[in-house]
Amino acid sequence: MNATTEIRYSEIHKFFNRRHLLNRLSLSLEGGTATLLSGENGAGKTTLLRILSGLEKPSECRVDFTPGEPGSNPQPWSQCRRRLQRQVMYLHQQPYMFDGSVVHNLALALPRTMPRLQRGKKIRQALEWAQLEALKEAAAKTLSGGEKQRVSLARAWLRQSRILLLDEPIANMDRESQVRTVALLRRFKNARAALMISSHNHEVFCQLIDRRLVLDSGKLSPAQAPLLPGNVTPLARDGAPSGNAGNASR
Amino acid sequence: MNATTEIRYSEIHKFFNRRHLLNRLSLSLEGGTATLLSGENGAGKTTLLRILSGLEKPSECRVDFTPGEPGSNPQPWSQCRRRLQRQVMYLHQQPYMFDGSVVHNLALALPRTMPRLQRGKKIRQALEWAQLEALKEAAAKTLSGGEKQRVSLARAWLRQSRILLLDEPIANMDRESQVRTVALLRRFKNARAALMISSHNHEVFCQLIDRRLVLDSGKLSPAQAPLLPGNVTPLARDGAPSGNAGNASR
Amino acid sequence: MDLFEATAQALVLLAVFDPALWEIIGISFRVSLTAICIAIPPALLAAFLLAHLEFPGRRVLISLFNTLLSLPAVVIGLTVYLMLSRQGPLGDWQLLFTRSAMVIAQIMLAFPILVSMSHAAFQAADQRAWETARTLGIPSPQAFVMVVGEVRFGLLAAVLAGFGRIIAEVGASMMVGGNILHFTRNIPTAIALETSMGNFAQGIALGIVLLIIAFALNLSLQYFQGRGKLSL
Amino acid sequence: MDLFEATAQALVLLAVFDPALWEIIGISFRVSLTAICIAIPPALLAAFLLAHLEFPGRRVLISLFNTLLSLPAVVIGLTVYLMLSRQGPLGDWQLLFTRSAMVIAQIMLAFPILVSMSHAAFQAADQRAWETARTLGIPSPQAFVMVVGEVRFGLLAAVLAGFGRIIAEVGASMMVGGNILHFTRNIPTAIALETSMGNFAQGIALGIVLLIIAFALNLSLQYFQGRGKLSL
Amino acid sequence: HISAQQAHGGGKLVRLATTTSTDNSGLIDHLAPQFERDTGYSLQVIAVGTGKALQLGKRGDVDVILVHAPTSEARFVADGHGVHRHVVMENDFIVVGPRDDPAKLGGAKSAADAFARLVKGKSRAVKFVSRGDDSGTHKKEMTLWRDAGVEPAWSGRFEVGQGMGKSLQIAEELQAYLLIDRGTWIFLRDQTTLEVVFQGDPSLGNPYGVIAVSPKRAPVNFGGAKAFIDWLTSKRGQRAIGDYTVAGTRLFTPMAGH
Ligand SMILES: Nc1ncnc2c1ncn2[C@@H]1O[C@H](COP(=O)(O)OP(=O)(O)OP(=O)(O)O)[C@@H](O)[C@H]1O
Ligand SMILES: Nc1ncnc2c1ncn2[C@@H]1O[C@H](COP(=O)(O)OP(=O)(O)OP(=O)(O)O)[C@@H](O)[C@H]1O
Ligand SMILES: [Mg+2]
Ligand SMILES: [Mg+2]
Repeated sequence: MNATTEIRYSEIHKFFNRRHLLNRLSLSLEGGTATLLSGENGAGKTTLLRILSGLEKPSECRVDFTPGEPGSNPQPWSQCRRRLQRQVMYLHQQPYMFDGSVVHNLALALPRTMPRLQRGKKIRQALEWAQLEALKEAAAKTLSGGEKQRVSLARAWLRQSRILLLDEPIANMDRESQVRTVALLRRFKNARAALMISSHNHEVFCQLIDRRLVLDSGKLSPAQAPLLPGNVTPLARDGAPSGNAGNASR
Repeated sequence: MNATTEIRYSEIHKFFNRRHLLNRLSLSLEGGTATLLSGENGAGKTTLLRILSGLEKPSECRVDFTPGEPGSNPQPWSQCRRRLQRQVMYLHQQPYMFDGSVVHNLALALPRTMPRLQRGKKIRQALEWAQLEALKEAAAKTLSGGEKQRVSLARAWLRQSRILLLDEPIANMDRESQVRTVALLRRFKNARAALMISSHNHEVFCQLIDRRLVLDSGKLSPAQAPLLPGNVTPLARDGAPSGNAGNASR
Repeated sequence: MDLFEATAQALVLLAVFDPALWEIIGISFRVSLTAICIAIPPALLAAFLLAHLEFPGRRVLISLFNTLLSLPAVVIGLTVYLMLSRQGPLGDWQLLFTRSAMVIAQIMLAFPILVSMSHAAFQAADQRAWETARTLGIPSPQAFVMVVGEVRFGLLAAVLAGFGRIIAEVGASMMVGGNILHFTRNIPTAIALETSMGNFAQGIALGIVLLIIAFALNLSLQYFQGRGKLSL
Repeated sequence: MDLFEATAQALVLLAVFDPALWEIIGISFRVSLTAICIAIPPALLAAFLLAHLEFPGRRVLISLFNTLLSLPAVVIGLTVYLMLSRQGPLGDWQLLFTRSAMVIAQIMLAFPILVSMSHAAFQAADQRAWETARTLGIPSPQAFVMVVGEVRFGLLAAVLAGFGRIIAEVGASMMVGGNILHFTRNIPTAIALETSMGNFAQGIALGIVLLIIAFALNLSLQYFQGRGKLSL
Repeated sequence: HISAQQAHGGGKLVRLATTTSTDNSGLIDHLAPQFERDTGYSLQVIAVGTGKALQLGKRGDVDVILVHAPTSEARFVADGHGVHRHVVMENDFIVVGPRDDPAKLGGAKSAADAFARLVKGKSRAVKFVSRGDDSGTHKKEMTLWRDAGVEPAWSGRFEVGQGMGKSLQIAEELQAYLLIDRGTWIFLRDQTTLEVVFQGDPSLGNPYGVIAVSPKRAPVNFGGAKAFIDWLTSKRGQRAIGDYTVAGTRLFTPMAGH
């Protein structure tokens, strides 16, 4: 797959409520690959993604932006916070909409320097993808749960980040939107972005992802149970399953 | 099934943004039955449930609390608002937690007059169901998305409402919690409560529900496509499928 | 400058519980705390209704309360004076130049700022707080208390602003209290008196005394506002 | 009561643009609007940092700003007076008894209330607003402006409270402005003067004039705060 | 202390509205305890501007007033608001100004001459602070301008609309001339660099009158007011006024019976 490691995190540790929520984990985000992060409710998926993207302070963490290169050395998280926020895009489990129309919310993701015409075109494409043309002037705060998630993904597409962390991106979406989301994420991946998706809905992503990590008791490990592409066939129409088929067992 | 109609709504109408979101619908909530409400993102499911529970003002709606009885007559929604709020319990798509511990949040659902001992016992049962014993003293606002949904359901169980409207109750839950939720809802149903569940995740509920309504273009209609219980078999362990098996088509 | 000297002197008087100084401190805080305690419940209720009820004229009413913030204290003082004056409609109560009159004027002073600020706090509250409380079967009065609890941080700021307005206010207290020694002289009117006599240092020293006591009050209130930061 | 007469008379003077009346109105609003405009940006920034940054002493600093709300205006007036007085450290600037001196005093008066109230507003803001802005690649200054936009309702209340405090304030303006006719006499000091002369009706009439103009200002500001109610 | 509310309306409480000059100079603090001891009344003092003091009397909110504005006092009595007016004491007005005395008031022969000199050059360098608040002092100033036959309008004249003490502070800051009553001046002179530049003219007299508020218009404590006036005009009261000194200087001259 020839993946290029974008960022390497090590010694990720988070201590809360007398509990080691994340216990000295290491993790790399690699361009052109998609990782599914699974784990029970409260396992720490959201916390982990927020630490990776520079939003939540870990108890400890070291970050290396040029792993493997000669002379590279990991720096403490607190020194990299702003750089992480700039480079890594995090999509909230419950997306936040700014006051104003849907178009306004989409426009925020575009660089200010972009020429007007190009902006308009980009936003139109995003609206089309999110299937929100009819609501483009509606106040974004009044959108339905699933519509907000679509706006949030459309913003991610407009922002064109090289590293994308998605927290339950499809939880409130209808089936068609879920399929469209997977297709969009595939485009990101083909453009060599690094993707990390936290989700309880593994089947939807089975054809997209390259690896699946399970967060349990503060530790990260590759998933034992294989994915079950068969379970989503009624709706998954594009491409062949990439996971290897097998029996369901848990 | 011998269902008793609890409340009958008619002429439900909601007009927003120059759009007839709900277009003169009628609906009954029947004790001992579970209804799945499906529809695309933005179809108006949340809006409908909120109207039914007296939280959101419809453009028009009439409510009949004693349908079928002699002398019953439907009243305008605005006159029934408080009664609806009291009788119908609505679970938010994104549950709200009050400041304070998980135990505090659970205790809110119990009547103030309940004796201390009984309160403690009930709360312990609820914590056990929600599998939050370890977090019972944690600040509820800091819980993870799925944990909040579990607290919200535990509150519903403590409240013992006869009519329960659930807006995407399992969207952020892990698989095990989903199954437990279905089992809990079955207990509600056996206790002759009226359930209405909005969800994009039909398969999980296929063994529970009695009917499936689709909201589309402001109209409510019985679902055409049959449910596919086969899709969830890996996790659904209790009881036999109640939907009739068939081919997936959409 | 003799400012430090005067302040030091005032602090010494404070520390040795000088009766003259503590008398005016006592009058100040007794009057203003009474006024704020009376004003808070109706003000919170009004603010809550303004934030949550839709009724015609709601926006105008909000604007009106915001506007009343610009009403000079002395005008409120004058109005209360005209009511309580022997020839005024409430002259028979014989309240003029008493602490009760000061309490009345200060309630009127605090009310608009309490309503306006608490309204902003309630408006910023998550609508689901109220809805969840109702849906849990909690009766409206308790649900109101729960929403108050959820926005207590903003409400505390409102109360502090209202209290600051009346504890530091001189025009209305002067007008309806009369700045009578031993009866209605409080810290701000005493400061005004000292200042008008050119005793600047004493004036500032009294101000610092007021601040120190307000600060102590403040710190002891802080535990109400809890951590204040919410995650998500 | 001659109150109605005096008010009617004041309103007539207002309507026919009586130069004497409009002069003091002009001075009032010019001074206070200048002061509030200068105070807002640093106050908002301070409030934002207090709400979003974790640093030692943060809570004490917040308490301090809350406490400063209780500082009598006349004490601030005195402090500015002592700075600007001929013998004071800034005496050479020759600002005492000018409108600039009033602006300085009013900035100091407005600052704590602006910080305290805006801090409450920022604290109530959804943390995701800032995070989402940052994650969309928006630089910190613009992200700050966006968060300001999200809590503009609470901030507007803060600004109105701050403006109300200074437009209606008499102690400091009297002290550093001197209530000099044609130069530094503004509405509150004019009201104080009328009151001290026993012209109570004129005092109230001037207060009503102030209110009317503040109300107009308020209504015109309202469109900023938008609908104010958020669903979900 | 008895609470104000109990005392109010009861016959033992007397409310006095007086000008800031008598209160700020410490005179009332000097007199009140003696009066209370001698008569058994208790005195509440409300120190305000002359106009407001008269207004409080008119509305019956105080029982007795002590002010210095002869014309207004006479009208107050003539209109039936007050009775038993007595002139109880006097001090005089003086003109203070900067040490270098730019308008050369030091050489003035009369008050009229002094006030004419102020306006003469209409120079910005000559500054004058006017009370501008319709108080006794301000009324006196306007009379003096009229007597001097000049129009008091030049860019150096500031109407400040504040009390005597504040006006002195402003005059000090601006290095301006100011008409001030001697009582306040003696009390506050240590705080300024200004000096007396003109004094002693007979037209600068400043008599203080005491008036009981008429019981016909409002239910005031007339007995108490009467007792206060009687005490103030008695030998004991007059001696108490004469005894009051600041830094060795007598502030007010007793006048009752003149
Ligand atoms: N700020 C905080 N303070 C204290 N505890 C916290 C905080 N944030 C999260 N937690 C705790 O950490 C645990 C992990 O939360 P997190 O949101 O990371 O879980 P998650 O894996 O994303 O779960 P879900 O699948 O339900 O979204 C939760 O039990 C929560 O109570
Ligand atoms: N207060 C409001 N003002 C204006 N439009 C609104 C308001 N609330 C909802 N809407 C609009 O109504 C539509 C239906 O919203 P609703 O939340 O009911 O959908 P839903 O069926 O629950 O969708 P989802 O499956 O995504 O949760 C949305 O397009 C939304 O933009
Ligand atoms: Mg999560
Ligand atoms: Mg919904």
